[in-house]
Amino acid sequence: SLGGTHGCASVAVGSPVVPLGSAVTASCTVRSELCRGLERGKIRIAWMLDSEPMAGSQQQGPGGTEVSNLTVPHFNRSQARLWCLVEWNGTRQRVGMAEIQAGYPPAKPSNLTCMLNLSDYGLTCQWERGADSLPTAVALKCATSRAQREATGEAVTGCTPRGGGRRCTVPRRLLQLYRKMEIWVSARNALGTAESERLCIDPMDVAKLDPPTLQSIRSVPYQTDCISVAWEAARTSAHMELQCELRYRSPEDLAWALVPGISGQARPTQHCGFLFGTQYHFQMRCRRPSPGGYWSEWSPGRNFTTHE
Amino acid sequence: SLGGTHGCASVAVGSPVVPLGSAVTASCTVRSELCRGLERGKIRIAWMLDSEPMAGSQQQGPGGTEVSNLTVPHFNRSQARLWCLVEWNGTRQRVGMAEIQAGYPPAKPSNLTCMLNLSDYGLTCQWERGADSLPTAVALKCATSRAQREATGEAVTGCTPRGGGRRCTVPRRLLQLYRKMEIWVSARNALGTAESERLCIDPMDVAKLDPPTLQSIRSVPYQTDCISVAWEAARTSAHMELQCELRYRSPEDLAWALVPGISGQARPTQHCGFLFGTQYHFQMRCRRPSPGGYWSEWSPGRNFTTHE
Amino acid sequence: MPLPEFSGDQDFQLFLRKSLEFTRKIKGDVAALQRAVCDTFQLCKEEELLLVRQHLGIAQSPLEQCHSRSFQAEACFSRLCQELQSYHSSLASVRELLPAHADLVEQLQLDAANLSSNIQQQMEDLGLTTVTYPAESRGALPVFSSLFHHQVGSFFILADFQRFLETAYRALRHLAR
Repeated sequence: SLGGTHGCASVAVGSPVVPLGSAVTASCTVRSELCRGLERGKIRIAWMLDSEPMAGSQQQGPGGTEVSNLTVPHFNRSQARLWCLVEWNGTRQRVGMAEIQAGYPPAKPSNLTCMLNLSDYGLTCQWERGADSLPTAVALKCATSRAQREATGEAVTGCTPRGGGRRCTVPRRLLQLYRKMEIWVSARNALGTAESERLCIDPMDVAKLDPPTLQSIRSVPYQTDCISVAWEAARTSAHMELQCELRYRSPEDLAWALVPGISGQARPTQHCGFLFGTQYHFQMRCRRPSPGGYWSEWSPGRNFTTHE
Repeated sequence: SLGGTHGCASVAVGSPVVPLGSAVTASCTVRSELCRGLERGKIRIAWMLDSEPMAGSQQQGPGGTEVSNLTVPHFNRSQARLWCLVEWNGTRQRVGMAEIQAGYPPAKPSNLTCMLNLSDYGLTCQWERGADSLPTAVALKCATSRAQREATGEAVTGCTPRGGGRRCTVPRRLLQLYRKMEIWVSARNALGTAESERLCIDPMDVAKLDPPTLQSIRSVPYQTDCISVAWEAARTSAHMELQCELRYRSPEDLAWALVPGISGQARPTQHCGFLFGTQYHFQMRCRRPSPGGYWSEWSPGRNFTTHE
Repeated sequence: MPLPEFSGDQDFQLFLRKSLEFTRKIKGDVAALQRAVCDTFQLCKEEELLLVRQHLGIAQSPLEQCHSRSFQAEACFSRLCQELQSYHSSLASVRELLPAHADLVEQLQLDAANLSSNIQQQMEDLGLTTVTYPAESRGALPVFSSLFHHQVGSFFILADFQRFLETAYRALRHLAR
């Protein structure tokens, strides 16, 4: 290859990526017999950090080479080039170079939350993370619980956010529905890896439901201050256990009155305490009964005026 | 395989795709020894066209089979299923089926026009076509002239419109620039093929040029009613033979005055007949001199006021 | 129907409630595909296709281990796991037939596989041993000699799957408190 494996000179660094502010050591080895025009014994090696001259030590190395060592005590640039130069015909020749980056191990991702979309059963997760000081590979990891993984050898799956983003979607085929899965975010760069807290959730428990529909609202015979509300869950949650709540108010009310804890699928619910001859506006929403469930949007509203 | 090659019964039709309104003939062959539970000699075959009962003839066929023939004199549904049924345990069993489609050979594509895009040298063609009565494969065909094709064996290339559309783009690598190519559209369905008229064009002749730019406009010394316009062709057509035209008008004029036939690349052009102390608005456009060339858009305008 | 001793276990009851809901979901999706087969191929009534079914040799496993009289948890659960796996593969021929519903069929296959491994996992958690039964003919993907037979075969895969789910649902509901 051009200049042989090592060539006329080569620069070696302890590590191309270092923690910001830490020391960087480098050595430049010049093999005069491989650099036409360089007279052995008269080689003076110099260093530059980007365009800043640096002073290194110089001594003879093995096999007639000249070696210069350099230490930068506190390397505090995010990125720099370390140049090795030699004097030649009255000029300074750049004969070797090493790129050095500095930064921090990735920050621990936090506030991981996930939501299952019922139209395609993809699980979309998002999280927070500090800025990257170095090129960082981020991935959401998703697996059935550790014990099962070891027993069945199921692979860890997940998804990768685009452009180092903070959200991505695990497709249905990589999910295990109705069973606890471990979900976490991993961020890795040259200086280390950081993992978020692990969520242990059944994807179905974090489904975002579509709103129910209010079918009809009627007065209850002989109980003039009561009304009966007929409602229906959305088709996408027709098979699910639900926990729903109703809210209503008349135009004069500032706040909504809330009727929590309506469960089951579509049995009409009865509520009392309504004023006579008053128009009320009703809405309903549902969610999964499990902890961490997301409320659906409120259903389209329905008006009903109680009897005089 | 399941059910043997022919199975208990099979329906054969003259052709699965027929011209609309033409006759359809079909036969249903029942092999009682292959249909467990069917008693030979007591087989009554019936027909249904989708859900409409049809009457067929029935006779013994070769090898102990029962055969029923059916003719639908005028088949005028775009698509239908022909069902063969037999009586069994007091029920009518569907034992065979054939799907039949009817329509017309494809309409001849017309009004084929093509334009070469100078940013990627793709040739975009569009055409008109009647509605499809049957699944129709449409493709733009593009080839050097027939003689060359036969001599050099060059393949016919082209492109396929998405979703049976009416335009597509032939990529640069399939084009022969600065040479006549034959371009036509072919539409094929089960009942035939129709081809458009053939265009015989050099793709470069239908290039859509980028507009020129008006560099500067000056009065001509000692010819006070004349002006000199310095202009430049767009970079993408800097190497091309061009035919350009200039238009100008003053705010009072309703119509534009047009100066056709400006050729060459960028020599300033001189025009006379301008009024004194009047502001004129100038624009220029260019095209390929060959027939069928497309005018570029008008250049950004430039104002100039003649001397008092 | 005798109840196994673990039926009072809280985790087991949660597993049953989740599995009942999952089965309801799968039943709904199978019904949607049955409507699609009816609309698309005019194959809607089982009684019109019994002769061809018999001719195609499509067998359905009776699931006697899950019926009330002879209910036996380990045997029933093992059977459910195995049948769900075989429906997971035989649904592939339904997918070929209904390209417009490929996503729904793929979801159904994933759900069948998930429910099967959920049951499998629950059996392991309870320390039950899995009983393996000779693979049904439906295990391998059937090869149909004609488009009509392919359509009828798919019709019966869905009809049998719906019946299977009905039996599974009843068995799970019996165990759920």
